[in-house]
Amino acid sequence: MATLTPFFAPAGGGGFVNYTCYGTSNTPQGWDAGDWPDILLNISPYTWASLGIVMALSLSVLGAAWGIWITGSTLVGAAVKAPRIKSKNLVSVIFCEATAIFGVIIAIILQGKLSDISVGENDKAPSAICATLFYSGYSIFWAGFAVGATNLASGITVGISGSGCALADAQDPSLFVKILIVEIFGSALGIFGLIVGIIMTQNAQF
Amino acid sequence: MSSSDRIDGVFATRMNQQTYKAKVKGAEKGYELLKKKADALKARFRALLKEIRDAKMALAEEMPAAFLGLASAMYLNEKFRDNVAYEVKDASVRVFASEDNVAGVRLPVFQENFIESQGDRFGLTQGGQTIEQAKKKFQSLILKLVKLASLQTSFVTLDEALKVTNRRVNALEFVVIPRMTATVKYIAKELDEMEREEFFRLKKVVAMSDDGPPPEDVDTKEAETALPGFDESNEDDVIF
Amino acid sequence: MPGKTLLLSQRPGGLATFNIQDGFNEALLRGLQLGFLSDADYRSILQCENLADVKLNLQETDYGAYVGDVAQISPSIVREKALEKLVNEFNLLRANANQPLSQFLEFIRYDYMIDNVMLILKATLNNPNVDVASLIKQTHPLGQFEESVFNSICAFENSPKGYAELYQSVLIDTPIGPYFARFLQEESAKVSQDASYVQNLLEELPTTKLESSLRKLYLEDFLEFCQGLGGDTATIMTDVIKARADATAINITLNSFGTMLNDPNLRESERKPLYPSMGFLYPEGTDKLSQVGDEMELAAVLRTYQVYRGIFDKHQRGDKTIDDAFYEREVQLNEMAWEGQFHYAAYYSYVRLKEQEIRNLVWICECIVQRQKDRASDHFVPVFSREASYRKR
Amino acid sequence: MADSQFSGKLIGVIGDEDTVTGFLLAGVGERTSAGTNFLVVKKETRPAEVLQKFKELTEREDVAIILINQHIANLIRQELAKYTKLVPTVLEIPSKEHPYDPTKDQVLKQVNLLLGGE
Repeated sequence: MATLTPFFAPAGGGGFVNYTCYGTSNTPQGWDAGDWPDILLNISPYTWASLGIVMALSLSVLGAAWGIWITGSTLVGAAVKAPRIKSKNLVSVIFCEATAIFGVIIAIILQGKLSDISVGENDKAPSAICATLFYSGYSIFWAGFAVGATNLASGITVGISGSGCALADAQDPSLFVKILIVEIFGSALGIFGLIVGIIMTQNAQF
Repeated sequence: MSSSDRIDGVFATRMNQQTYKAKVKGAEKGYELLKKKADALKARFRALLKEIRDAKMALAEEMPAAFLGLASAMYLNEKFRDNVAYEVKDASVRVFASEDNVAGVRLPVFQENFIESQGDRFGLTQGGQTIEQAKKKFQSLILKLVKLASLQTSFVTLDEALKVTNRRVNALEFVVIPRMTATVKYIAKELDEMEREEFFRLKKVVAMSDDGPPPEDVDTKEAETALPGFDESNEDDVIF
Repeated sequence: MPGKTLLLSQRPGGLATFNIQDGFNEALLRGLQLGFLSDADYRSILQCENLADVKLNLQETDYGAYVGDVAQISPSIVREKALEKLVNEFNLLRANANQPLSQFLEFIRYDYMIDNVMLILKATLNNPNVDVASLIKQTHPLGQFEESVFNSICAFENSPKGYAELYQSVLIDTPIGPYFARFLQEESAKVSQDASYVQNLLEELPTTKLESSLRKLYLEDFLEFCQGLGGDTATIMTDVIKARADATAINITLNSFGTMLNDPNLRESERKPLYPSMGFLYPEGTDKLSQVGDEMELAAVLRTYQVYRGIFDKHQRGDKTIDDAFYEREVQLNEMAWEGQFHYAAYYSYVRLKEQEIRNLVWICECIVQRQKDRASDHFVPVFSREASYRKR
Repeated sequence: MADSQFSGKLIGVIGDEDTVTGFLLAGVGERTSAGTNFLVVKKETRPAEVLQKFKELTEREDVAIILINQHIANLIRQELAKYTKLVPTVLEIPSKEHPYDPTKDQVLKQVNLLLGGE
């Protein structure tokens, strides 16, 4: 097993100085199958954090878009015979849209945590700095994933129930509010992710 | 009764007098018979009218039921209508025409004949029983219609026969018999006239030839010749 | 014909993916569902004294645009106009459909195409100089081919050569051609298949047998297709198609009483082949049905099937004819399709339920025309009725 | 025309679709190479066709009764009035969409007149 070299050079640059040493098996340090977990250690926390932000946004938007697709196509179709539903059922589309907004919010929040190294430049041991960075990177990554995944699920849920809502409203207007409540609960799923995501990254700081 | 009513061109002879008397008798007999026939026809006609009215009314009640039965069948199996129309081959309902005789008038009578067909049942996969019911309803309708057809033909025939008979009766009563009676009277009158002229001529001849034969002889002779010409029917024309 | 099993991407999809292809179309269909006559509509139509009133009432419903410009309605005009509406709606759905929904919709049409081809065959076989134009008018508009196909079916010569041409060039090109092909293949297993044989087959075969065989092949194919689609479509369509097959089998048995088909010698050889080879009764139920000789025996066979026992009880008590009971069951099953979303069964249901509604309307109109409104309740089955017996429970 | 199995004369039908269907269902229809003994009159059927069929039926030897819907009879009323033969008998029947109205029936009117008048 190859010896681990501290990858982090505390002083400036933020470079991963020796990542090049994990190249191929014919490098001087050598490489074997047991070294795979080291890849994770050698991925920059910035990468993790950025990936988290990307996932939070893209999965949320995917969820929202999917939901709007489901709701929207139904809404358009149902409005052919029952035009009165068209403005009322925009609520369903807005609920889907909210999912994307959650993603945008969390992405901005997470993005705010991302900056050049600022934590205790000289008053902390490099290992402590290293731990903080690891913590931040992973928490932002998983917070982003949590928010993205919940919002994806929420978006699809709101989309499906919104689609049902449009059809039900077309048949019987009194059903609209009842199904809207279902949609609100579906939308709440995304908020759970949002809240937990914020809490998860509360202490993250680069 | 004016003399123009009599038959023209009849010579007042004793022979004609006999002939026309017989003719009047015959006409009267014929009148009686025709009158009887007309009455018989009329009775039958009235019965027929009632029957037609009843049949029509029954038809009016039965047609909607039959059509509703058909509608039921259509409700259960829409396709069967086309099948019915296109699968027709041989008629299983036939009609025989026979004749009925009322007072010498022959009336056509139709008699239906149902042949039990062995073909496929309509609506095997759907609605078969209802279609069968509709079929029954229409068949009973056909019974009624065939009867009605007989009645209607009879109606037309009888109507015609009755009109002809009535015309004949009336002709006999108001034209033929009066004219013949008038002719008979005319002949009697003419014959009387001729008798008197003969008598008068005879008297003149007797008076001129010698101072005349006894008048009682002539009286008896006149009575002898005149008497056969007299009838109880024309006593008002007796001349003295 | 579609393959036996469909790729995942060819299936209609589930909750999350159905709408990608069919969301708009399904919503259109659900919108059209609004057009079904309500209980209140039926009540007001039933109160009419004449057809002019019926027309006024219909003008306030979804049929308004169709009966509005008709001066004087009659039951047949009501039927014609209502069918026209159904066909327009169906064509709207069909025009907006992608695969595999479009194939599903085509399958719905095949049913009527079989009717039409059978009608034309019957008409031309019995009556060589038939009037083509009037014949085409009688065909069901949902099962319409292009007119040229109709013309060539009617125009073929009444000779062996003509029949061969009819089969080879016309019938084989219609969407239901494969059913003809398969039927002829099955029938010609004994004799070599040449042109004159096709003619003999078409001429001598009782058209009922041809029709029931085609229908059987069609339903099997349709069922297979629906099961390939998977999901709710498969679940509901299986129930509906099987129930239809059962109804056919029971009806054939019941209606054969009193005909030649019930002859003990012919039951196995003539009657049994008419039964569809599917359904809840198939195979042991249809085996038993094929032995049945009268209503008592039929009742004994159906006693073991709860649903059909109920239906047959109604028939025996004289509450309803068996056909009415089956219609009611069909409506009930078809309404189930509307309880769920994201499947195709509702399209089939829509057509079937609309047909039922048309029948209802025509029947009520007939009763009004014949001034026998008290008989109106004999038949009709309101669709999506809140007062339906199966909903009240 | 005379078939030993099916003896007797035919009933001809000229009427709308439902009337004809009903009577055909009951079994009055016959189709031979010479033609049929029925005619379905639709909206687009011309009176000339009705008339032609009517003449054809009245000239046939094997037809005893001709049933014709009242509203269709009205189309060829003039010709119908000229028709004086006894057999085949022409019988006007009500149709489904034109229900029977006793007050409009010519024969019944006459009947009532004769019955009431005497």
